[in-house]
Amino acid sequence: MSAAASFGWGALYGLGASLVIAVAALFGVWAERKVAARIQMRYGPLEAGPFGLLQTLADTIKLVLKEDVTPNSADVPVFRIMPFLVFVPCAAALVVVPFAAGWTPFGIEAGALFFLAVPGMSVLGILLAGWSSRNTYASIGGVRAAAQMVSYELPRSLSVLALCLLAGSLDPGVIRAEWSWWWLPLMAIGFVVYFIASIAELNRGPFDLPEAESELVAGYFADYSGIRWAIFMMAEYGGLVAASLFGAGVFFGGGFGLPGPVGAVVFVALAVAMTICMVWAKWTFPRLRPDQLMSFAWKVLTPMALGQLALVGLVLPWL
Amino acid sequence: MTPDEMAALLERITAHNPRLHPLFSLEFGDAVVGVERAELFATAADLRDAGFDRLGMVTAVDRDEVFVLVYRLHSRSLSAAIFLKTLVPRDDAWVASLVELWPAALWQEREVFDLFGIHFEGHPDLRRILLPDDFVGHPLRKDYDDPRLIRRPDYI
Amino acid sequence: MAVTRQQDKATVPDRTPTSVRLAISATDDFSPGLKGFAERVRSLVVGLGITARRSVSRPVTLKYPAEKVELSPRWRGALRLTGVLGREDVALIEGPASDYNGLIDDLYRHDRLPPCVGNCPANVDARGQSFLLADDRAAEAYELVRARNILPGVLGRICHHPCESACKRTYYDEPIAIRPLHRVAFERYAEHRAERVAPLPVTREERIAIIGSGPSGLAAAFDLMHAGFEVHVYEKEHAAGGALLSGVPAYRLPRDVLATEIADLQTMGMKLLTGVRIGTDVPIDHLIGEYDAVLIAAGLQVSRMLPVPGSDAQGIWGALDFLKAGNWKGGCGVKGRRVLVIGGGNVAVDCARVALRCGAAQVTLSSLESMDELPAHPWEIEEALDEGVIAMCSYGPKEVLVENGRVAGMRLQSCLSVFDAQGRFAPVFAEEFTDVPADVIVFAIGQAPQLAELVSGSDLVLTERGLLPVDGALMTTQVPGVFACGEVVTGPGSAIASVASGHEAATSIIRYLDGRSLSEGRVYRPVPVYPRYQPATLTGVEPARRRTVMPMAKGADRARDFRQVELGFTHLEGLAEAARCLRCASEVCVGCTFCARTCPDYAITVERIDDPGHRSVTRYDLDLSKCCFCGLCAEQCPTGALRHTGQYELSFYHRDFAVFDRHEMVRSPEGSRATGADCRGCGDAR
Amino acid sequence: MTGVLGATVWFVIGLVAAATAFIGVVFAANALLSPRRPTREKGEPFECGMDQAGLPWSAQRMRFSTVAMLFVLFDAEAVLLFAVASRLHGNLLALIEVAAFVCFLGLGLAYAWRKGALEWRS
Amino acid sequence: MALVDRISGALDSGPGGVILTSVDALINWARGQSLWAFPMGTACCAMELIAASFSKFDFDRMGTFPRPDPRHTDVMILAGTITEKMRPAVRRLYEQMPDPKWVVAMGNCTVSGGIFYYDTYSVVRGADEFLPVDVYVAGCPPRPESLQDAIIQLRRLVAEESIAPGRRHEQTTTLPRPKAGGDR
Amino acid sequence: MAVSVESRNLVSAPDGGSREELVVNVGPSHPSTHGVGRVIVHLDGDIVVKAEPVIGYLHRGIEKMAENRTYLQVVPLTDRLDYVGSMYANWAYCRAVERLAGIAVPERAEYLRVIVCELQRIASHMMGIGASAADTGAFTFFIYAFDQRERIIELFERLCGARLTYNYVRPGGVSFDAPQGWTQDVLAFTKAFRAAAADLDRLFFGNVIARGRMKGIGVLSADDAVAWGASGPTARASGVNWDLRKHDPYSVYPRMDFDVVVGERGDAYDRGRCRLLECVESCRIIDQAISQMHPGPVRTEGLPRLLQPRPGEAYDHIESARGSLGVYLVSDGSVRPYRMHVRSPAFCNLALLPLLAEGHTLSDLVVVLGSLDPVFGEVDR
Repeated sequence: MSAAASFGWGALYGLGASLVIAVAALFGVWAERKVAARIQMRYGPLEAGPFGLLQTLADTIKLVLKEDVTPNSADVPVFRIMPFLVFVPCAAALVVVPFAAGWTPFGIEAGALFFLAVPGMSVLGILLAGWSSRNTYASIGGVRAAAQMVSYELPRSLSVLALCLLAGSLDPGVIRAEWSWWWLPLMAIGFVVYFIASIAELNRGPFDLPEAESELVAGYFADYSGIRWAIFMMAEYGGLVAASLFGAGVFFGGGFGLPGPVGAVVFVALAVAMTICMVWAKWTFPRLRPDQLMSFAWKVLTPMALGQLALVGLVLPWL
Repeated sequence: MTPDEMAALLERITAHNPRLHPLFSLEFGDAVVGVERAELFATAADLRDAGFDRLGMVTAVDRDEVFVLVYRLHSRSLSAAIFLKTLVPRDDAWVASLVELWPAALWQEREVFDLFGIHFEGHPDLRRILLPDDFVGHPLRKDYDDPRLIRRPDYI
Repeated sequence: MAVTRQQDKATVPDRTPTSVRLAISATDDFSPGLKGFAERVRSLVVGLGITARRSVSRPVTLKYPAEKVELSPRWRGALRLTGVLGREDVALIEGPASDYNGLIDDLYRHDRLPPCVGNCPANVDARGQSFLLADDRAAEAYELVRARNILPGVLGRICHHPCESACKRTYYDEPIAIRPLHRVAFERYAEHRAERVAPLPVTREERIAIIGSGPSGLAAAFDLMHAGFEVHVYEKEHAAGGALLSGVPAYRLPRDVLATEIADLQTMGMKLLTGVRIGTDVPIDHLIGEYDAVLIAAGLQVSRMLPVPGSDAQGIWGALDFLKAGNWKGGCGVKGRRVLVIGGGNVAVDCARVALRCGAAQVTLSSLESMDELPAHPWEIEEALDEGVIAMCSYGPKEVLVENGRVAGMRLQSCLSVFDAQGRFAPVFAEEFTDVPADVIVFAIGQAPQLAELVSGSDLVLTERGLLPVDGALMTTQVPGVFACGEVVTGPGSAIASVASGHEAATSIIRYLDGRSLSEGRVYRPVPVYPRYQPATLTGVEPARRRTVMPMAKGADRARDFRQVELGFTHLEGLAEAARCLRCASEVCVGCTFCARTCPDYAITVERIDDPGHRSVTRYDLDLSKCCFCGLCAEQCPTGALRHTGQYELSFYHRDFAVFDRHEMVRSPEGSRATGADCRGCGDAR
Repeated sequence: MTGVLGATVWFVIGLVAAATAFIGVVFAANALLSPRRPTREKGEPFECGMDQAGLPWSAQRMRFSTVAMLFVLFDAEAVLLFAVASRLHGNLLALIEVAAFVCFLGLGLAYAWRKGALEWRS
Repeated sequence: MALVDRISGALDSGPGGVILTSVDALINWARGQSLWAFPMGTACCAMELIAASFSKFDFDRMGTFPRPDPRHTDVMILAGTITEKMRPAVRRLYEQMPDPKWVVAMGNCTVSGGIFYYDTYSVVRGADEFLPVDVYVAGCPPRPESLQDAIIQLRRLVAEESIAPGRRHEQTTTLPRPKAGGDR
Repeated sequence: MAVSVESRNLVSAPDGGSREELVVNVGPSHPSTHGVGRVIVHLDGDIVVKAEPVIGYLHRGIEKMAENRTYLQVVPLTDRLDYVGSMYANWAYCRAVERLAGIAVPERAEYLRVIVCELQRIASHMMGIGASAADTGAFTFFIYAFDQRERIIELFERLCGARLTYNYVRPGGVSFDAPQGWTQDVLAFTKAFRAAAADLDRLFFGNVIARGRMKGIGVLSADDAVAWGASGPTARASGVNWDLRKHDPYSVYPRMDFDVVVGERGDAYDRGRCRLLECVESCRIIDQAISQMHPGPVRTEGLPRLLQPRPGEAYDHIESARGSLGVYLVSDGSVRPYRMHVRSPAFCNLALLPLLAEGHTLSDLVVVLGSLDPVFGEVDR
């Protein structure tokens, strides 16, 4: 493939991923508000559009038209660039999601590694976003985010690694293609680790320490307003969608390996279910304290992931 | 606590501590004892040792020439409460701080200082607490006046 | 978590043990190891389960705007005021007294009847009287009162005024002096009497006989004359008035007042036949045959006596005889003697004070009840003590000490309590005796009827207590066409209650003669409608604004003779006192400004003119933006003119909009609705 | 090889460019349409309505270095595992080697745990 | 200087006016439906402000989403007494909200000082002494429904605005004002 | 630019070296300060080395205002002291007035006061533990707890027409008798609340994260609790068995059978759970009060509006949701109090914050603050 064609495909997929994230954020925020509302015995958005479906659209239009405030004391270039640094890796993560068996948009062999590594870039974005605001809450939030994302990176990687061992490939598409039903019980622990670590990676409750409302008011984006803040939120929901799709793709073999449209529907349903579960957990549990968070990562999740790895290692010789 | 018990208690503590004088009748329910300003701290310490382990309330009343400082002491072991009062001249408003005896006085004395301008000697951190640091005057004094204080018109 | 029990079990009625331990034992920490891990996971799953369960239940959110919050009937919201009554725009109470009188029926509902009217047994319109008096229309006021209380001048002196104890102004300071205002009205009626009192036309051919010319008989006569009947009143004494004449001492009720008012009735057409004793002079059957209806309003004639040893000695008096002797015969032979009055009621106090006026050397009042429990009105006791009566409370009579057939004194036994826990009369005595020397002993422990003679020869049957049984509030006896009212029915009671029963009897007689149903459409009057407000026993509270104080003769002088003790109000005092009336329940603002005085945040501002006799509000602002919605103003409003609206206080764009002045608050014809129209479901809850 | 790598790089560049452009468009719209009314107070960092009490760029002592160290160690090891992940099917010898590697990883974690490196609070 | 600031004059006349009107309609719809609240709750009214966001009254259904950070919000809901000590903080928080922004004064303390108008030395008598208040809500405290009504009124205010400076849309409804009348 | 050189504090560390402190304002407008409290926090890394509460952002001068209001007009002011539990301040104030003026209160009024105050205790505790749970991030728990509170508010609204500032307890009684069917609804509520409380307990106090967040945090010893004048659940969670309803019984509480909930550890968890268990005890009290209540007057009859007690002073206190709430009243014989002072439990409890928070992390600070359950209307007055 020529460089130009690669660039073209890359741009196309980049645009597509951005749009998917935008739409996912639109509906993700709506869904989160609705699910949270139901848990809280409310209705949630009702007035903007049918069932409040246009609520997030209204929010977005409003945010685009909001004044973009940059604090005087901020490190202005860094402050302004950081939303990009958070958003772009998020979009990039989407291109290695196995949308079909044996196929990912990007199509590199080390797709799993790409999926795990690239969103890790956003740690930098968040840390610097907090740092550059010169806001106390923001900088505390940024540091918390860095520590947290770094800690949960490991168990998440290990749980995906177990899958890669099982499939004998790093390509998510291949993993999806190789999937068979007995992986489900075998990879149960790995999936739980992946699921929890994904929540933590995305700074979502109960792991939302970096933006802990009751402690840090808004955390690392405390001084971001309008559209810049919206980009952070979009990235968060994009990450949510990407993690759910990837998880459904590799851990459940898409739609349990079912072919055709049925598989596609089940695949999407699984991803939606995972997203809803993440929202459900967020609105049920209290938030962890930083030390609890760290010890959970290192003392619970990492051993679990290692255990999963060992379990997979036990069956590997018979494959 | 019945009035009889209260009277007995009052008698007991005043007999035990000659610096205390019973001040008022018991018709409103609580025993009230008075003490000279100079002897406040020593008396309060005695009372604490006698079982009044809790300083419930510190406040003051502006009686024109003097401020009446009112302490409410409470004892769980005796199951009793008394009011300890001392008079502080308006133009020389200071009194010993009881923070060393009861940390509960830490904020309450600051509040009295803030609103009445009574100095508590020995208080570790005597600053304004409720009002802004740059506030002028002590508003709960009866002679406090302020353009911001619009008086309510009166029908009665 | 430990739970301590320090409960005195004895003081606790039927304990219901409830476990305070909730679903989990939260004090216990998680177990170590894998079990603890499982417990931890379980706690998370339980939490998820709870939220999931809630999420599938119906949201508690009101689906708006279809569903609205139902406001409580006691809702405290924005205020409205109906009608502002100044001098110039009298809205409701207007026109001659008779028109206003018609309103009583309209107002005859619990919530709209003013407390004074509701609490009066005869429903005398005290509110209307105050209004008319304040407006300097004394003649109308007098006639308004007379419509329900035929002897305003008399009762203006002797009534026990249940109206005043219900007066809502008590909440604010002190009640209106309603009873003295009757007297003011009476005194000012003198100049109108000649022109306004005229014979009533007799339009009906039926004739009615009334036995007894006490308050109840006269009340019935008045109503019946107004209905167009010819009324004959039989009186066994030589002057009309009944108990008012024989039982009420002249220092309370001058004779000419009673005579004037009875003369008015005679002018109207009442035939008075004095000196006729029914039963002995004329058998009652004769009356029943002669007249179309007979009303027995004979009252109580005899005093009860105590069957203690020595009670037949010389110098023992019954209260009625004693009073009659004191009142009529100018003395009862107690000059220079020591008098002991047994009893604690109003009659006893009267006896004591009469004895003083008759020149007794020493008057002692001995009662079974303690000072606080005395059945006599407190003001009577106070006046008696003022005059020098000695009270010996909590003593019961044991025996009369007799020397030579004459009273020498009385042995009294100390009484510990009079009533038992259920409030029944069950005196408990201590073994302690006191001898009180006395030359004259008056038993004022109650009166009894003496009707056997009266009803002899007829089909009328008396009750065990000697009273005439009547059918509920209809006042009918066993014999058709014979009615009874007053104390022969009720037993000892107040004058105003007798008046009320006279009115009821008259209504029954009119219906009977019209051939209508006696009971149809008649409400059994719920008297008292309002609770009586007895002044609370306060140790340190004084009312801030006093009512006009009744001028009294000085205690030492007044005990010498039978001149009236209460001196009465002057014209101006009367005006001022009448103007104090709040005109409760009229639902029109009368400018009393109580709301403004009560408002803790001065959200109600009033500019007003306040002079004796008049109230006028020139400006009245309600500031919604200062109001703290405490509801005190509406609670204080005596007329019910100030109310909470059914709306939520709504949002507005300019702060000035939150102030209403007087003209916006006046009730609009259609009963305007506030901003409900624009709000989607918020403000328009009702 | 270079071609494939080049294509991958160009793909990524294209991806980043498109995503950046996407946000750029949104930012441009924002810059054009939103109001701009800066004031001095608006530019101050938010701290609950108060003057900023402290300098946020001071050191954050969050035992971060230990965590970072552990992360680097373990993540590097995990990445090494990724490298061989696709070559382990049925290869018992390699598997044993890798198992040993993972055991070392686990032992390292246990050691760190034991040493208290995982205790956040002192 | 935003682009619209320069071209609005041109847009305002001719067919541009129609475009501008429809753009305004869209924008004002979005802004009105998405009035995120900065809950500046200081005293009693804060309880009703919380109640308004919670399950029974549910602010979220109106798109009003309380955020504790002024940077993310559009409307400051002043709920509760503002003291002289608090005033600079409130002012600063208001300033820190990005434009466009609105202020709802909830409760009589913020409308006028309310019950704390007289005899006190430390209370600001009405938020409009130092903030441009758009909607006042009377009450002490106002019911949550009253607050929701304020948001509805605020939407109307928003609907009158135009993205072009100096231009306002005709008000289509009369401004509400409370009336004293009304029957139970 | 607000950053100044002075704010970079160099303090000596225990090990003799120097370290940099980070100073953060928490409040006055912070979601976890429960109003307008402000805590200046000195952080060493994540650890709080000094927490200095700054209060007074809601100081409205109610004590001064009371000097220019009549005795009745002060009642609405007391509503606004502890706005989460208006009934308490009403009652404490009215008790002081009644003591001063020698007013006897009808029995039914006392029962109604007990019922509304126990309901208020549940409402206030629901707010307290809900808000402190929200500080740990359990926002849904807050909503569930608030839902229970909302039910009580509805009951109160039917009783006196207001949702928050009730102005219900008045000198000499209460303002209204219970409406038709109200007591049955209260009984239905207490029945339902017991089940709801079990749910709330499992959802939050049983949760592993919440336990980890709250256990061992902000431990207050019993001696400290007494010496610092702590009262209410704050003191009781530390094992101080002191409840005015039991130990200085007032009103009709001696006729009630209930238990005082006393904690063991004195940490944030015990303080929170003490409140929840107290709510269940309150249900018991309410049930008993309703069964013991007889019809009768609810206000002293004939009490004039303008009270004018003779000169003197009176103090009376009740057990509010936050502790011992006392009102000290001085009369000079006029129609207005000469001086009113409110002994505010929240004020005394909040003074403990520096003691409890130091040594914990910033995340724990909000938990400790929440567990003290301050209401700034009462703290600042």
